[in-house]
Amino acid sequence: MAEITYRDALNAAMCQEMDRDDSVFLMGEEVAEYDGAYKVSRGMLDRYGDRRVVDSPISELGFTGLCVGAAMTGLRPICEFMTFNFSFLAIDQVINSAAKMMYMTNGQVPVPIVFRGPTGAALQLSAQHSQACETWYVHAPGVKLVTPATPADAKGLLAAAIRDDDPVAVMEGELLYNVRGEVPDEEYVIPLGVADLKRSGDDVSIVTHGKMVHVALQAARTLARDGIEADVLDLRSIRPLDVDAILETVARTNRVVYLEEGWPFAGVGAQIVSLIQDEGFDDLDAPVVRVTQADVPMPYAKNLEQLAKPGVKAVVEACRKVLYLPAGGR
Amino acid sequence: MAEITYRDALNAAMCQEMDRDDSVFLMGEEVAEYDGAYKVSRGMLDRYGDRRVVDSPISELGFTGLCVGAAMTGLRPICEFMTFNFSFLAIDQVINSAAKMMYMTNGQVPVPIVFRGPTGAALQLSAQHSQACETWYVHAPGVKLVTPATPADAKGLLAAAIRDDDPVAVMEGELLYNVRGEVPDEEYVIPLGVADLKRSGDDVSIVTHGKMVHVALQAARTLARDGIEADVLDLRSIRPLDVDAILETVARTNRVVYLEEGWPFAGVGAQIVSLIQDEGFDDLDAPVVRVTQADVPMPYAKNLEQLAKPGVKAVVEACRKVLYLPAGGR
Amino acid sequence: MTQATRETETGVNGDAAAVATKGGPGAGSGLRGFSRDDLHGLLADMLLYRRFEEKAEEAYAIGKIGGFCHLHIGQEGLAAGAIKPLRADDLVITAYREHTQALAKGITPRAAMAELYGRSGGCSGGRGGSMHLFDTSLGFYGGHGIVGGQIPLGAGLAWAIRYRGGDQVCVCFMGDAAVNQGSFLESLNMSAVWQLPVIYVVENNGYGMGTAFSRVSVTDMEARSGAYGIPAHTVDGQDVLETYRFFEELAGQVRAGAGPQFVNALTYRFRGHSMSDPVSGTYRSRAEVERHVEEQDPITILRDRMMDADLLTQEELEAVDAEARAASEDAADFADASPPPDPSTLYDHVYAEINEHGRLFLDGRGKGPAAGAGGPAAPGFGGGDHG
Amino acid sequence: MTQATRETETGVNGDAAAVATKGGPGAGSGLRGFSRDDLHGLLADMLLYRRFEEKAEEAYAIGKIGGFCHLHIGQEGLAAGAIKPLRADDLVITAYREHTQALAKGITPRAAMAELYGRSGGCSGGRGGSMHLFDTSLGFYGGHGIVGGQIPLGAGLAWAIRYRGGDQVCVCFMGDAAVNQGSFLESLNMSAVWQLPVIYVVENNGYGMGTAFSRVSVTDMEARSGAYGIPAHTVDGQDVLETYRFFEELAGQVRAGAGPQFVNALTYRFRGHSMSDPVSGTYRSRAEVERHVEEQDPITILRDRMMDADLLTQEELEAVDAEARAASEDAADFADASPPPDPSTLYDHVYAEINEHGRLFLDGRGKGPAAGAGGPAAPGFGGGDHG
Ligand SMILES: Cc1ncc(C[n+]2csc(CCOP(=O)(O)OP(=O)(O)O)c2C)c(N)n1
Ligand SMILES: Cc1ncc(C[n+]2csc(CCOP(=O)(O)OP(=O)(O)O)c2C)c(N)n1
Ligand SMILES: [Mg+2]
Ligand SMILES: [Mg+2]
Repeated sequence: MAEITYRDALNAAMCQEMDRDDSVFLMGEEVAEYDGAYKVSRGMLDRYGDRRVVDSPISELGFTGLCVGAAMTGLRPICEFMTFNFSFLAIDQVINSAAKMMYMTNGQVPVPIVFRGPTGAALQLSAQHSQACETWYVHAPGVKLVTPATPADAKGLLAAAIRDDDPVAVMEGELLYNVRGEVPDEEYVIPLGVADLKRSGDDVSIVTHGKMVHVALQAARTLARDGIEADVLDLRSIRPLDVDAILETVARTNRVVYLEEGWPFAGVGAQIVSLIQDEGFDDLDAPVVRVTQADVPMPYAKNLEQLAKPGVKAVVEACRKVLYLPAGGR
Repeated sequence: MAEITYRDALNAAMCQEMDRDDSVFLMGEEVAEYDGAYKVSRGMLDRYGDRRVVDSPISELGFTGLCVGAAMTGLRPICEFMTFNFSFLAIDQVINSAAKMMYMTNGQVPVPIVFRGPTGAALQLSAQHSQACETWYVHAPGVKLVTPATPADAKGLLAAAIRDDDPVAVMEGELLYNVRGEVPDEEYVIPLGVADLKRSGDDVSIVTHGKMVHVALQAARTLARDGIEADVLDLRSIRPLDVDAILETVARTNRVVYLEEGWPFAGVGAQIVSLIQDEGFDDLDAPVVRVTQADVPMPYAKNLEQLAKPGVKAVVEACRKVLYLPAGGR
Repeated sequence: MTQATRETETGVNGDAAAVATKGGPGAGSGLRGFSRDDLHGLLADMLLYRRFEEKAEEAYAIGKIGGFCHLHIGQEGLAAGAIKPLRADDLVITAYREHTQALAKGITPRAAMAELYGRSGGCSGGRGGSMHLFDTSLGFYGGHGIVGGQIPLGAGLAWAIRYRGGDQVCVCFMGDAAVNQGSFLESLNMSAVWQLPVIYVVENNGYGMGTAFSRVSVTDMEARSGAYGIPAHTVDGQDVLETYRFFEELAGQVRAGAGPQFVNALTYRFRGHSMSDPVSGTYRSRAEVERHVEEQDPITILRDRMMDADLLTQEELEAVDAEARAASEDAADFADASPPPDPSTLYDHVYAEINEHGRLFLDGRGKGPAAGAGGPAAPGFGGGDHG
Repeated sequence: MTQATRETETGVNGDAAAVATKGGPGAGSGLRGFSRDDLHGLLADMLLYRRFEEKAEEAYAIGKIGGFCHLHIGQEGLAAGAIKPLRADDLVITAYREHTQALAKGITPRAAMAELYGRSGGCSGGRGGSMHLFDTSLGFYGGHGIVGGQIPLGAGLAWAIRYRGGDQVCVCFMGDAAVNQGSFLESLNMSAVWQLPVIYVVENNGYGMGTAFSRVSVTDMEARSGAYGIPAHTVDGQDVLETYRFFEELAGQVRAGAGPQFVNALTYRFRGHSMSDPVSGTYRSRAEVERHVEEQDPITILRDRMMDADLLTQEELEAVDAEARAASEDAADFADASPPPDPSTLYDHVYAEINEHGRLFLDGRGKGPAAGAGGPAAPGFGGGDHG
């Protein structure tokens, strides 16, 4: 067990799977000679050669479709988007080819592909480069979505995604790449669909995913100073969704905040609220409160960007609200 | 006031606005010489000439971007997607250009464009041609979305959308084009953001939009035979959303079914449930029940397609459920 | 007819660059290189395609087939001529006007017709329909409905061939209108950069729905691939023999490493764009269609040549046609008798894996862990009666 | 310098088709046609661009500028040479490496620098940042961050010109890597079909981030537009005079109805792709960069020529440089003093209209009808302290 970065954990997962299985290859912009725009694939060209680590032209629709086509023959492409912001150009191939192929071929043509790259905002990248893309990838059935928050999860979930026979989107975070954590050296996978209680406390549940897990944990620490103990449930996987884990925390604390980086309208949180009201209605002592990005495109100016992003203070206030405590915790 | 089809009402709206304003033009595949794939633009080439009614190549990304560019100079393009299924190829221009432009230019560059065409399933068009696209257009702030259900609404809402200074998606229904209804002959617009109570009854609220309004009305008639009177609230506009009208019906019946044609995960209905639990929590006597397309790509086979689509029976059962009545209404 | 059973003389020059100017209607129209059996085989193939689609047309008219249905009638020379010379393990991918291409690659009339009927015996289990015929065990990769969507997928099939070190070839068909999709640029460019074993074939029937190619392009089709350094060829798709010879040679070159190729295959659609589009209309005159049916029918062209060369008698023709009709009838009977998909399979095959953890479907069915297969549809969705 | 003030002799042939072979480094490199004032003007322009960006570099290093910041240093000849000959009402649209193009089209150093600083005095109010400079009153249409995204927008600007019957020209810049986006095909094709008044200019600096063009294309840049029948031209972007003459002539032709044009403008980027990318690295050697800085600096090239022709003294050079530095300092001071955007404007300009009905924003703020402007942010969003 070594302490490594989230970036290196992703790298380790790709190498682990490429060592096991020659049908796995990595394609994307700058993934080979440049070692990846965010250096996630550092050293992989040297290790696997340009047959398996491939720089693509800036042709998102094309190389995504090419990877889907390759997957239709049983290869296991890892299709890297420099960021998911650019995958809008490719989304037709994600939805109309990858997501629907198995179904419309009656199971003949699985598409074992991984789409990965950072989602959501980094720092001051402005409107076109700061979008949390989860909703676009989960609304349609046929694609799975995982959102690792820690280095250990990054390695285990990406490895599982690569082995999975379905299209899996793995959404990372540019601001997570340097996060360090203990990661087992040995080969392992974390099954998709298993949420992880990153912290437990009986007073209130903060349910969240991806980068926001860290904000939730910080908020939980802040709340603890006022004697409020929060569950922090990291969904890790949005499709499949660990409904049992969600209902369990709801049943235990009766008060829920959903925290996500993306926009509110038809966001992941809307679905979670809908699920809880459907299956955990009687367990709720207060309406679920959602904390999301402000419903605006991401502004560039530092002060506006800070305002637009969901932060610790907002989470703390939301927790106090579902506890019917006055605003203004520390 | 004449009884005309939904198709002709859309045509009337476009003509009304093109007569008023030379900056309005129509572009899309087959809109001119062919009179539109679904004949919505019948006669418009003759009437306005090929400067203003323009057949495009099959280049969704390109002609959408071209229309957005034209709108950036103050023209008012009506950009027709033969169906919204094909707009996945263009969604980068919808989200990254149209939706964000005003914001990132600090209000300098409004984008007064209309995207229109049919959304959702017709009959046996299979997975790639049967998608309800609402979520993709409302998740990001910056675009408005209207979903007219009747000929009169079609004329008034499309006209309003064309006059609107923001990008507005107008989602129609292939199966609606032949629906007939009374439509005022004179010039009028229906403001965006005003829901319409298509039927009123105090026992249960069926909230819905677009094509599903007709399914809701039929379900309401079925329920009435058992003495159950349903409100049918047609949202008409998803962004802006008539929150007051939703809360009003919730407060009156205390029991709500959300019916939509699309998929459940992060669908419009999820957002409506989230809104109601947030602002109408205490008015609910039962959890809101959602009726949606089955969470599968649309199958071709007639029997499977019928199973996958949300239908009258499902709505009736959902209404009985929120009324805590036993299943099995007529 | 296989490559092995017939003489190898062809009308195509061995040099990929040199073939760029080859072909055009009428070129290489002789029977040379084809045995009597070869010719009878191609005639039988094309007649089967024609009768099969006529049967589909009939079935559509009486509501046995639904949705969109795009007939290939008039373009059969290209299905036979481009696909028959391929090896069984070569790969074919195409758009939604693909019935005859599916037959050419080996999907049985029964499996194809049952798919059109939306029955469980269909080659996509009835879930795909007319636009989504698939049998990957035969190297037939569909049947895609988004114009241009299959082009990068085709590049991906070719990528997979190269990745595995195979010597197959991928043939990727598209309509003339599809070359205006951005996916065309991106796919051709990548194919050139990586020298993929792929032949892009434009079935140039002159129209995308109601739009003549000349209204959406100022250049000729041949100009489109040079931007990526991919050789362009033109072939007369109504001449099945020329087409056959041409593709046999070209596939061999690509197999040997010639890199990606672009073929402008001239053809004509004898029916409307789909079942709802009249045969002639605002965009093309009745006279134009009639002239093509008269002069450019690939079946008539081959038949006449064979008769002229005393390689076909009227009786033989009638026999082979009767066989084609019988096979089409049989296909329709089979389709009719084939049960619709089991309703309990509604949720099958959305995902390949039955997930042990978490829930894959979020529409309230199955409150336990998601069952990927065989679970009954939620009662709430059993009542679909709208439309 | 305007068209009117200088002699009109140019190095560009009057016939659009004929210019397809024109240019290339070294062609038309004389001073002919430029008055002393013209030359001093171009030199001052380019020096301003250089000093402005050096200032931005400094400001980035100390955290005054955030996010992505792509410098144009080394490519200034193209900004001045392609934009300065345009009319004030001509339209320019480009990608994210656009600071100098914005200055060339008339955005003040103050408004540009304040935008980089994210301040309310910025030309996009501080909401856009380095990648999204806009001033449409000056005909500058941004500043776009999605590679290739501006190409169809540029076609749309040209469409609007034609629609209104204007005689302006739209110049649409892109990087060399952007020609591999499908939007390139679609936009060029439509521009050709509709004969739009647009000049597509590839700023061919040889690399898209770390990828040499030759690694993602088997053809030369000039090959890319012929597929759509659009004439291709090559110009040496490091030679501002050649570039100026060339664009002056070409814009005139397009204004007169010559239809869309494609220009391969050869240039070189002296800095890394963005601030986080080292100047040289795995994809290009230090020696390569140094050689270009030495031999291909557009400012040095013009300066030397002017000095050789006794049109510039060392003192004059220093004076004009001092002015450029002063303007850049002033811009930075202005930016520093400009207040950040008012937090209460967070929700402004998402929508153009303040809606009277319904709610536009669904994040729980304002339970009444949505206010499009000026409403305070929801308390829940005031605490953003993550990152
Ligand atoms: C992306 C997309 N846009 C539009 C359509 C609707 N559509 C289906 S076929 C077709 C015409 C295609 O013409 P062509 O490529 O020439 O093929 P053909 O039908 O002639 O075989 C159109 C516009 C579609 N299916 N996909
Ligand atoms: C669609 C898309 N894909 C990827 C990126 C990331 N990216 C930004 S700039 C760039 C390289 C572009 O190179 P080029 O077009 O040559 O322009 P240059 O930077 O050389 O000016 C890339 C890959 C992006 N912004 N948009
Ligand atoms: Mg065609
Ligand atoms: Mg470049």
